[in-house]
Amino acid sequence: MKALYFASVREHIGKAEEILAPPEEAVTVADLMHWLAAQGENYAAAFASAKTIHAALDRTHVKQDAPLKGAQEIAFFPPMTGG
Amino acid sequence: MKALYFASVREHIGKAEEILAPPEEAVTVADLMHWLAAQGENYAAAFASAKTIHAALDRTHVKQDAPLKGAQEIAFFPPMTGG
Amino acid sequence: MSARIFVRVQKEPFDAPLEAASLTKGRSDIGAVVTFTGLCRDEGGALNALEIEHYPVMAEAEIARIASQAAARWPLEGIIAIHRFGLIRAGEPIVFVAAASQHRAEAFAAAAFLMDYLKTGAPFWKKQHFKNGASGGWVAAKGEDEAAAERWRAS
Amino acid sequence: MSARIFVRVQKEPFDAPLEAASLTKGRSDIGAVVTFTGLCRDEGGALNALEIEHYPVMAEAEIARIASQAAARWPLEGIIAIHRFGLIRAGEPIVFVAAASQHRAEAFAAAAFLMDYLKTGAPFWKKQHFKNGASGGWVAAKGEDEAAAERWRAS
Repeated sequence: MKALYFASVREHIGKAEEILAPPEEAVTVADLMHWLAAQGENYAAAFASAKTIHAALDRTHVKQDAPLKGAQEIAFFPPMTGG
Repeated sequence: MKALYFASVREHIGKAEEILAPPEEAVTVADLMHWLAAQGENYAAAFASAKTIHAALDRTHVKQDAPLKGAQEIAFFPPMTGG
Repeated sequence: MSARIFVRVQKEPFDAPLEAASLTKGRSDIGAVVTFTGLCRDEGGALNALEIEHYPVMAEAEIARIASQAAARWPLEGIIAIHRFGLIRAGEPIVFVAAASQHRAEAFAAAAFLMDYLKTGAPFWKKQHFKNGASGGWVAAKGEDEAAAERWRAS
Repeated sequence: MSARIFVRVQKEPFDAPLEAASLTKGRSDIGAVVTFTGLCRDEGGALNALEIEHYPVMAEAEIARIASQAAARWPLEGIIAIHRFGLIRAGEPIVFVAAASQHRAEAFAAAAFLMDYLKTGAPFWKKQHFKNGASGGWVAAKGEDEAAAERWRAS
């Protein structure tokens, strides 16, 4: 599964994208975030305010309780500030 | 006192402007309209639906009970349809 | 109330884009520009043109008064209001308003306010000319326009 | 839902006027066009530029989704939505939306709706660059933008 990170999440983690191999227990978006946060200080910092982090599965906004299912791409980012 | 007529009021009366010499009893805009309506069939037709006719004194919207005072110009017209 | 206000009543067509650009040219303190352009509709192909009669001098004064009210009500950087008169063919622009401000809510509100009041308070009257040569007579004032203007008094 | 929808996400500046003109060109069935242009403010002279990061593909898709929602909600003839990314200097345009319809209320509502949802739902993030060389960090999302988007759900 490909992960994309944007804005402050990208800066905290120190990369824009990577391929993840999460454990089978990571069923939902929240599970994946929890697992990622344990992958190092940079990840912990990125997901410190986990509730404010938005996620998209295959380029569609999802809530954190959404199942990862067979999604090929997941993105994490702070609240959007376009316009 | 100069009178200006616009749109359907102008068409009914058959002229765009004229100088009026209303009687002294014509104190308000409504008085003047009442007097004008008696000046011929064309005027009667112009002011037949008197309540819907708008008036401006010296280029400012006024209600029909407004006093004519020393106004130099009065205009009569139907509801506006600009924009 | 430092908004720059430009009001014009004219027979000639106008270039809405060029007008809007003049509001922001050389400035970097404006965050939002909302424009409204009103055009002559052909009413399903039946209408050839609108003939717009106006009360000169009062038309300019009334539009300027409405623009000043908008500038007093919202923090605006600039306002443009242009209204044409005379014969206007289907597809041509009739009216243009633009409002510039730091944030978008004010520009949206001011532009809508300007149009609502222009519709009911500025001395213009429209007569329809149909393609079959008939005159459709004077356009009747719409109750919904009065209601639209009224909403600004309530709030 | 016959509105023609044009969505673009681009690095280059755009010509808002030209974009708006494309909505009405050759048509005489449109009575109202409302446009919104969002520009980079210099924040009292302190800001040099905004750097806008975006999620490619999703950004276009999300804006198109929002535009389709507007077209389903109001009888519109056309919608344009353009959003830039990359470095945008103070005074330059960032975003442009336009809505064309037969009557003005729908065009005003649709343009405001598009902006409210673009602000909160399209994957763009702004970083500030100040004139003194400092980075002002990421712009924080505003609660008022969430509230603005929320109002369309209630009605």
